[in-house]
Amino acid sequence: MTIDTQQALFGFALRLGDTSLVLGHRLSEWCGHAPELEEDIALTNIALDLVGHARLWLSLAGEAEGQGRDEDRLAYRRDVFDYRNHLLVEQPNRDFGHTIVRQFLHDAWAVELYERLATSPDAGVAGIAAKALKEVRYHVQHSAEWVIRLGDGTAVSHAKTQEALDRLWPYTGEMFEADAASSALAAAGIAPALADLRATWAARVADTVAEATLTRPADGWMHKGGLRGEHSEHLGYLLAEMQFLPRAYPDAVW
Amino acid sequence: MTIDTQQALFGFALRLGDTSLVLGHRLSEWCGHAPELEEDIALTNIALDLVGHARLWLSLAGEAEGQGRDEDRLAYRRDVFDYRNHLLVEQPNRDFGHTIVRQFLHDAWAVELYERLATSPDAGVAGIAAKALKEVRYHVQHSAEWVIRLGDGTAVSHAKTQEALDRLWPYTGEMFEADAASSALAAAGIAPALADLRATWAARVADTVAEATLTRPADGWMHKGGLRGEHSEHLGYLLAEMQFLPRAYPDAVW
Amino acid sequence: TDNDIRFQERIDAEEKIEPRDWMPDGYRRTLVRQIAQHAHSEIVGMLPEGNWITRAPSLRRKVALLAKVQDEGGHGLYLYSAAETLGVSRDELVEQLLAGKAKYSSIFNYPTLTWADIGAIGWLVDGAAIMNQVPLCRCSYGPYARAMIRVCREESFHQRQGYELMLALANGTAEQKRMAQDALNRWWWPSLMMFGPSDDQSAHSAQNMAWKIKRFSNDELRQRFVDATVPQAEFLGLTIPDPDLRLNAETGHYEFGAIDWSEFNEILKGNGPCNRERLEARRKAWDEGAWVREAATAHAAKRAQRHLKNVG
Amino acid sequence: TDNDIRFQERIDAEEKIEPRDWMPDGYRRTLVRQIAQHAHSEIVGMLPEGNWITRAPSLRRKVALLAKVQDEGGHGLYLYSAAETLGVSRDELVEQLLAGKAKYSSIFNYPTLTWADIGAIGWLVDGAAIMNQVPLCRCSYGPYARAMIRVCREESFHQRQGYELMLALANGTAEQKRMAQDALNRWWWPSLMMFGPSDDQSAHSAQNMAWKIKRFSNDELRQRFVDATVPQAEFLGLTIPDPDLRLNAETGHYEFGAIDWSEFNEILKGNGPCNRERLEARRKAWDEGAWVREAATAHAAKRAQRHLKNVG
Repeated sequence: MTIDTQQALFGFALRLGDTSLVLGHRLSEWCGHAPELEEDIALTNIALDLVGHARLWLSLAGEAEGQGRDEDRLAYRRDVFDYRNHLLVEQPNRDFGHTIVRQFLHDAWAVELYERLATSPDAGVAGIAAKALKEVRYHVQHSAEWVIRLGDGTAVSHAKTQEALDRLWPYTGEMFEADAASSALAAAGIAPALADLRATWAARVADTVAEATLTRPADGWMHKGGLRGEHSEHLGYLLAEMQFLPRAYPDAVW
Repeated sequence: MTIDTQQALFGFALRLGDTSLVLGHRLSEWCGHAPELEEDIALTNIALDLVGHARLWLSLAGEAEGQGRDEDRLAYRRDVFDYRNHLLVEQPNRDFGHTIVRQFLHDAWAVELYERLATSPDAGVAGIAAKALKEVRYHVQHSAEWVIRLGDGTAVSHAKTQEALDRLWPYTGEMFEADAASSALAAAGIAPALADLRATWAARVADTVAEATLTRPADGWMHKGGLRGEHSEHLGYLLAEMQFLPRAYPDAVW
Repeated sequence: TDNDIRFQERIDAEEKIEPRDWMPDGYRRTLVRQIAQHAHSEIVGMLPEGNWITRAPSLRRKVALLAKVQDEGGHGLYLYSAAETLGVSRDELVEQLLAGKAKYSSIFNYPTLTWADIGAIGWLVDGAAIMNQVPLCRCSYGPYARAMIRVCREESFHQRQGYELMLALANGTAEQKRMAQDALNRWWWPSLMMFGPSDDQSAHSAQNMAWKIKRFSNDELRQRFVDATVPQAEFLGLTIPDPDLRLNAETGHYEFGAIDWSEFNEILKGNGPCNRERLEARRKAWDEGAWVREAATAHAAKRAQRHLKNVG
Repeated sequence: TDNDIRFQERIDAEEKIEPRDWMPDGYRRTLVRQIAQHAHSEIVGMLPEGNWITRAPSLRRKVALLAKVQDEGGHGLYLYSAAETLGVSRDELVEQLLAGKAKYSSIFNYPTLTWADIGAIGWLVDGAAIMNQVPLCRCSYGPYARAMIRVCREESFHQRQGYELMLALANGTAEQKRMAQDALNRWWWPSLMMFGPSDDQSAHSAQNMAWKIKRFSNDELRQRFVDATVPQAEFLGLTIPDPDLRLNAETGHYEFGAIDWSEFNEILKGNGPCNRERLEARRKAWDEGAWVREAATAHAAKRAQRHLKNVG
């Protein structure tokens, strides 16, 4: 399937916007409930950044689509099968270890992607990426430090973190999976081929995991589906909660 | 405030319908997750009965109101401040002990109420109550037996059940609280004065609690608000989940 | 041995084998495995459908779904009881399930993503289950055959209900029709896989046929299912996601495309979308319920003690 | 004592007291209690607002609410730090909170039931807090006064944001306006109670005035709040739920009805709608976070050890 650049921009921005939004939502669930006050503030801050990135990507998606859908229309009026986020980010928080590992696996990918997108010839894409890059660099530093602290902390924290890593690893393949949109943008030189991010991502992950005294899981079978709207059972509940007000009061402006 | 009988019927049926629906929803959250298979089936069965009662009451409410709202319109298109259920039944499941104690405190009330409503001169009310009574008699037997089993089981189960009883007790006052609707129906001889149910309710509860070797909490300050739509923070999440589909697809018939 | 010969004669004469009758170890083992797997499937199968009870779009549909999932729990009960007649306890079987040592139907490792999946499960998954199960009503082992009669009666009610749900969606708004088609797209191939590998790949078949535990081959049952289901899809106005599907006018059967068994095999290895969630949910229920079961046991013992004292 | 006299002279001269300065025990105790209570209020206050982050009705509102709740966590941090300058540790204070021995503002024991509550909290609760807190920017104890300057700057931003949110609702659909009025109905009286009992019921007031920990009486501040807020409600087109409310043309102040202190006293006793939930949420976060804090401590120790080894 070939698609034109505007369609590709729409699909790609939706993927990034949805992924940021859903991950931001998951982090925001920690607000008021984190293990210590500094971390409560940090997680809320990262959630804030991610929702901010979602706004930019979804606005860009709406423009590329050209059907008059704005960020809120896209965020609040699509059901699960139209969401294009990676399955990784919709996984539930479980404990702080799962939250941090999920975050690190994502952040390490986001920083690689945004570094490349920041030099995209598409001004819209480059602008968002350059803005987000500064924040994402802080995110990956924060989550990597915690992976190390938890992995190389106590026996309990080591075990919990290894379990989280094993559990979430099969969700990492999707971040490098090409779809029609990302392939078209890669062909047009607007975005990198996602497969090309894998080597540097893997190296960063390997370094951090080693420093954390954890064992990197073997690659193998990977979950798929987010890119074609086939999500886990978790996303429906997340959207029911997130979208309640705009759905219940369709005529309201907030 | 005096209201006419139709208005009173609307308010009273709404209170009973919402209370049944919300409690049925909470029980249904156990489906597939109960401590043993027999109990999984029993809780699901009771949930089914309660949702069934909700359908009858909400249909009656819609007729009494005379504005064309049917059971689904009432169940799915009202936000928290229009829900009239008792706060007791919206309390989260927590553990099986809380679920059973919540159920018993409600069932012991429902059986007293339905026994009286079954002889109401209002044929609609009497018909629903007579049908529900058979089921509610089974419910209270089931929940009372479990209260006894858990209270007079192990030290652990005793402690958990006492804790649940202490925690939920302040939510029992509302079941006997008169509002404009219940007062008007009592004055018209259609329903009992709710305060009159208290003595037999309290006697049944005292018996079961004693047999369960538990301590009946002292009466004291009681939670209020459900009857005027001032709920706990739990109900909003419950409704967001329950109402998702009709809100997201407002034109659909299912 | 003589026993074996007499046993096979009884089977051939369509006599029912009962719990106290002599039976070959292999027969007993096969039945325990199959009945347990079937019971586990009912219990695990409560989860994907239970996932939509709190979100059913009307109270009528909510009540129907509650009743259906309750029935599945009931089927689990009969089937565990049937297995117990073969000398194994329910707790043992449950432990095998929770330890990941026992199988259950792979179909329940797929997620239910929209309301239409509830319809698709009723129509396709229950439909396929019935094709498999109706012949089991004539299974040589009496308790299993009798349990299956009851199960099949309820399942066919569920199947009709699922179809009716799909019909409402297919006749509904464009969004509802899209939901229905999407569900069919996701559940079609997994439903075909429910009949198991092709006959030439399938071990034990011949022996199970001889023992009349199995009466039709996997491929025969699969073909029956396709033949029954394709016209139903047409009536719904939905498209079966198989470009190779066509009616063979000579045979009267629908020919269908090649099944991708690699997905099925991955799920068997534990790599399905929900394998982990399903077992975790069952384990959590079991572990968090331990204090409740212990309380019930302790209370029953106290009560028996008091009773003895009173009558003694 | 001479110390006491010199201390009071410094206070009277509007000098700031700093951590290493001599101070009366009562002054220290009062400040620790007040600052801790204030810090706890910020932390517990994250919960009712945090309750709507996942349900904020637009992404813009979601981001603003996240930022606001994050600010509250930040205020908690400054305030715990200010308390620590008086020789008490944050962990001690947190333990008092979790043990139910320390107070926090009763206002946070009310639930947030609709989105309008987020507006009402910003407008009314933050508005009342600012009335209380602005004078604290001139508190005699330096670290507290400096923390309050920063807190007040952010709070007044929050207050404007809350008012703007209410304005959007008040100018919105009939349902939104109803939501706004409903929130005002529920938050009005509790906001008035935030200023504490009437002056004639209030212990310690005179001493705290003399120490310049407190600069205005509860009733004075409450009156200021009412005077500032009533015209805002009028601008919103909302009705203050007080039939006795009227402008006294002579004094220029709004007179208002009698406050029902029995509700306030019940909440102080632990009988508010959410007392139990709030403390439970904090305890759960603390208990479930224990392994994380232990890991961080253990890791820091290992790191220090390695560092010593490398440089040693």
